[in-house]
Amino acid sequence: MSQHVFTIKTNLIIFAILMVLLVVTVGVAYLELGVLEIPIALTIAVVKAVLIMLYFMHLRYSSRLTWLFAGSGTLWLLILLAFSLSDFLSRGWISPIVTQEPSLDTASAYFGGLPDPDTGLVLSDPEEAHGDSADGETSSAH
Amino acid sequence: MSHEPQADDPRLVEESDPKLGYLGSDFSIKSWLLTTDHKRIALLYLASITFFFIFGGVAASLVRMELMTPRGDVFNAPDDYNRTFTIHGVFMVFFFLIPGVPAVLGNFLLPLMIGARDLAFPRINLLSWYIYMLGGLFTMYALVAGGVDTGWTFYTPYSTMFSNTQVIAAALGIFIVGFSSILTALNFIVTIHTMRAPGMTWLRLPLFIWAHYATSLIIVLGTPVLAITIVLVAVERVFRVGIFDPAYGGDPLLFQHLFWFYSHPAVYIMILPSFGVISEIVTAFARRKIFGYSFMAGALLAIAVLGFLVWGHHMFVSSQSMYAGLIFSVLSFLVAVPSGIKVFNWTATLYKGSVSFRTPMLYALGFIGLFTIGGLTGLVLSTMATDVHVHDTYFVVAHFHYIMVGGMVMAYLGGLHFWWPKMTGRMYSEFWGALSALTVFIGFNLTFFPQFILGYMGMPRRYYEYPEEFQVLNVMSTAGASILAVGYLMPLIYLPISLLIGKVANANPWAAYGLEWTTASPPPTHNFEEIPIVTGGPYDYELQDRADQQREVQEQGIV
Amino acid sequence: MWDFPLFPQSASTHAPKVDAVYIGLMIVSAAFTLSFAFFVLYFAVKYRRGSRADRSGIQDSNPIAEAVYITVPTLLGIGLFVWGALVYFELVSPPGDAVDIYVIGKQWMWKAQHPEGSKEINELHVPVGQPVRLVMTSQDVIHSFYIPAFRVKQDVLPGRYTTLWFQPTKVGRYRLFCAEYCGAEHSRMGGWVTVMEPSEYEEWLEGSSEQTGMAVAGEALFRQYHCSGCHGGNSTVKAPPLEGVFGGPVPLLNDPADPNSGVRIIQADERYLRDSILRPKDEVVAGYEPLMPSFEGQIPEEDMLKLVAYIKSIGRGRTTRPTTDRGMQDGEGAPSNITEIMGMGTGNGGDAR
Amino acid sequence: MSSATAPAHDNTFGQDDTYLYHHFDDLHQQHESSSLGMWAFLATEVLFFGGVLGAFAIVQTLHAPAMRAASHHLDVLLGAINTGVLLCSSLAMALAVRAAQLRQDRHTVWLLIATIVLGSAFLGIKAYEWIHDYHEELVPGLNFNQERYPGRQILFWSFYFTLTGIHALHMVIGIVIMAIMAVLVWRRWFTGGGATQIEMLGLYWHFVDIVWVFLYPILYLINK
Repeated sequence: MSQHVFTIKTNLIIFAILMVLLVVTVGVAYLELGVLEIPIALTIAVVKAVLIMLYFMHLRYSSRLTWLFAGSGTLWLLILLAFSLSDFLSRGWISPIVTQEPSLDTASAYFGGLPDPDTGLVLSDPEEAHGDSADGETSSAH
Repeated sequence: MSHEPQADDPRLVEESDPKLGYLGSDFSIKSWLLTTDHKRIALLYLASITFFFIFGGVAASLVRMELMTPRGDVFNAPDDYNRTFTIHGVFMVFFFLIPGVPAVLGNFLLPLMIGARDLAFPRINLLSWYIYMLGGLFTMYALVAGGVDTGWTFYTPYSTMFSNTQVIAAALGIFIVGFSSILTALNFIVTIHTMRAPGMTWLRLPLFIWAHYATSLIIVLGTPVLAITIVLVAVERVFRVGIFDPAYGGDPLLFQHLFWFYSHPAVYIMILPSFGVISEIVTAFARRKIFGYSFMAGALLAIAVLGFLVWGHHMFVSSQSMYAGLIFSVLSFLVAVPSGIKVFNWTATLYKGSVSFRTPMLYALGFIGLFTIGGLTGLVLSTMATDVHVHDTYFVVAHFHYIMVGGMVMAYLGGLHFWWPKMTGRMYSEFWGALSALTVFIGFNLTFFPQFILGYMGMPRRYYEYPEEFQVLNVMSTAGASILAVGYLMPLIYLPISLLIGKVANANPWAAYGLEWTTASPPPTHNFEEIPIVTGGPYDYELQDRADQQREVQEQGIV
Repeated sequence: MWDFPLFPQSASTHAPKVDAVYIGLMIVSAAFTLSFAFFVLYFAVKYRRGSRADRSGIQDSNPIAEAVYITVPTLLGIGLFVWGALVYFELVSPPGDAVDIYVIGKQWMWKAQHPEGSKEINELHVPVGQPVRLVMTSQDVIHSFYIPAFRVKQDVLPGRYTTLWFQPTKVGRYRLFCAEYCGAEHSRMGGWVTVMEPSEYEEWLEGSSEQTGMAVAGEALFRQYHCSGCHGGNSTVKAPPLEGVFGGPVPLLNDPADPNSGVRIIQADERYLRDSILRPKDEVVAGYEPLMPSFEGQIPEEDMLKLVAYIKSIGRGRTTRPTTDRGMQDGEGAPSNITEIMGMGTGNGGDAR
Repeated sequence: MSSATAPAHDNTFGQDDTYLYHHFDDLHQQHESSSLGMWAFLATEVLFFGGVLGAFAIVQTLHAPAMRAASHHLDVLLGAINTGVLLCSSLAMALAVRAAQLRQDRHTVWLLIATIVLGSAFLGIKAYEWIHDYHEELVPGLNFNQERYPGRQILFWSFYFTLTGIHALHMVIGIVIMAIMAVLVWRRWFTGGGATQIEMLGLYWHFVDIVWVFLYPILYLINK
């Protein structure tokens, strides 16, 4: 942890870059990029975060140990996300070993159907409804 | 190199009675309640942790009494029984097991062992104790105001929608006590990094310090997730916002993922400090260097990291997808390997040592045996096929009690006896110590081994009433519990008595090797007259024995 | 004297495989535990302080021994994992010809329905040798359908179907438990799984299904006459829930008009059901106001029979067994409705929201 | 000491009589400890926000259409302005830390006040958004209108209010501490000009800014 004192000029440059990145990320959001939207938005956010950490939070001239402390939080967050998503995403895959899927109609007849709240989902503007009908909205049991 | 002392520098405060060290510097209540001396804060923690341990223990004995008979008779309604086992769970886990060794032994010994005068942030250390007591009061309020009947796991949707007990008050209490352990862990990490004595490099640190470093990593990286999960439960319970409520599209498993992300590493928070204590005791009473020091330190860090990747084995039968289950099952097997290394190295340390059987060593040997059984039965729970059968049965209860009571509590008592002369300047009575160790060992095995059998027979946990065929094993378990209770009461009696009539202990009663034994006992408020310069590695008992022999030779004048 | 069992019965095709994995794990554990215990005690005694054992050539670290001790447990672990996973694949993959039985977990009772229509509470009758798959969901909190003798367990979550399958191999009666903590009477939420010979099972099926046939028609009428409007699950009107009423004691106000007049207990039988439908104001359940309109002359006789059959089917016992012998000692299995009524809605959370 | 190589000259901070606590060996070790302590605390804060963000990421991946439908009611422009305001307050904070290091106490106080003003501006805009959402019957638990916004949209709003609520709470705590620090520096309470204390407060404030840097795209932009 050194006591490097940044000049006002450096601070202002960093601030300018951050404001530019803000405008960029808002602009990108208005373009209809579909699947690419999330990765781009997140990378811009990461770049802004790293800039703030390096210059405003004096990581730039700090000991490697401080770097480790700074990075460990995000790394553990990724562990939480990765393993939880490994469960939620792979839940839908019908395991090749299960030979017979439960007959959903009799099951829902008996149980009175699962409370899948999204069935009544009315999208305000129809034009982006295209992406959603394919999403298997009605399959109640997953 | 040391700055000229400032106004509040304790070196200027002359001790009223040098023999009493930090205990004698000031006898007023204010000096205890506003102390920033890590040794006094350790004793404050010792008192409050013992209180909560007794409170949880009474709940445990009520549960065991209830389970003596298949029908409910101690409690006239199942609700009271559910509240009692929740008290036992919450108080033992959050108020005894997690702060246990770090807050009492860690707080007292960490600065002494690395040759520092105090922890990095003394005032935050005191704040951590006050937050701990505040959390305790909130949880006590929750019990007085109606109790909690969700179990210490607070599973949704029962805890958020169907339980009409004081879930929010208890959740607030746990939320607060979480910050107390975060602050202690933060203090330990920074102290170990920045305040080691000159010459004390990382590979010369005693394993007690390594253990607390690994534990602090887990606490810092795990506890906040529990804090946010508790906040989400409270928000869901008050505002019905649907995060965990399937009617609005939420998912009850989301809670289980967030909860177990902290709560499995929490069991390593409970056991890692005990590894440190056992390494210290085994080397001291076998008078040998630890076998495979770097492997032992590496194993501690491996457990700390791998501990975060295995939480899914709590959810094999909770409709978690099979693929995630396979990943968690493999990793649960791998996390057992470092623990195996540690037990292997402790056993190898005894080889060619000169072993003496004082009370701390009896507790340590008991620990090695019981922890091995506890660890290996964990494999039954990480194998998916058998976990389907034994999940949420008494097999699980027996497994984690073997690790917690057989492991952590034995190590806690062993450590307490080992460093009692250093903390109080008095020796405990060896006879009563050995007797209590034996009683605890026998009582423990009689209590929890039958539960393994009950578990595989299929008796579910948290049952107020159970079928008749399980009764005989339950009666054995309750009998064992009464012996265990006696075993725990003994130290509660003879340790305080030793303060009055115990033999006065010198600086190093066990002729053990370590910086904490180089200073007086009880140590002065500023720990060391001069900050020691460390030259050799830890546990250098050959050096120590040669030095003892030379001193004997000089004393008797034998050439 | 030794009358208590130490090992669970093995009554399904899963049991021997799971037991084999369990025994394998126990052998490995015992091997490690005993060897450690032996070496610890042997070293402790041989090298006790003051003994003249040879202590030369002390090694402080032996990387080869450590490496061996890392690889052997890891390989052993991977082997046991693979074995466990293979048995687990069988646990989760029902064969093609499995019969589906639908199970609902509700706060403190299991309700099962066979495809042929017969319904059961806290009971499950299955033929021996026939693979059975249970398709389950929960109405309120997470429960867990657990049959120790079959070595099967599966959590039952609200808002989701979970499945579990087994193929019974031995005739007999085995215990059924709820393994996931679900509230006050979690320990009473259990019962029996009865495995019968196929012929006996067919007999049992007729006995219960014709009754259930009428009961199913009765359920439709229950909605048609708007009974479900008040007595249904999520109705806002304060009307006594009918689950578990038939066959159990019911507290009636001595004087229907005055709520705090004394209470008398009667047995809810067909007569009581008919009268409370036709002339509800004559007998009012304690804790409720006489709001129910009279259906005198509006319900034809055969509809009345179906309605009563339906109310009986959700009664305390099951349709075929005489109501007294539920095959359980008192305090086991689902509580009688009395606890809910006597509780007068003291707020056991699960009531209609 | 961990960094034995660090230059041993004492007055790197431009302070002469900085207060050295008895248990530290020198100023460098004392400063290193405070900084590491703060970074460790920020790691816990990352995981504290991370828990909710992780849950929201899971719900977003599983129920993307509902989340998209729900997030249309957010005003992207207002969010952008808010992010700009917060970046300005971050700049002001960075300059305040610089001034504190150079012992220009008057500048430090003024810059801290500027940060407080910008922070409060952010909270003001946030409060305006919340009130607007309240009138749109979008607040789960209070008046969320399930008919008007059917399906899992309530999940988006419950995460939105939880995340922004906790973030706003952290902002309030930051502003309160900043006010106290400003007064202390102004009345020369810190013997050493309070450089370390202001710097730690700066770390906390920049962290809260980074959280918003992530929250803004995740809540407002991804589902645009």
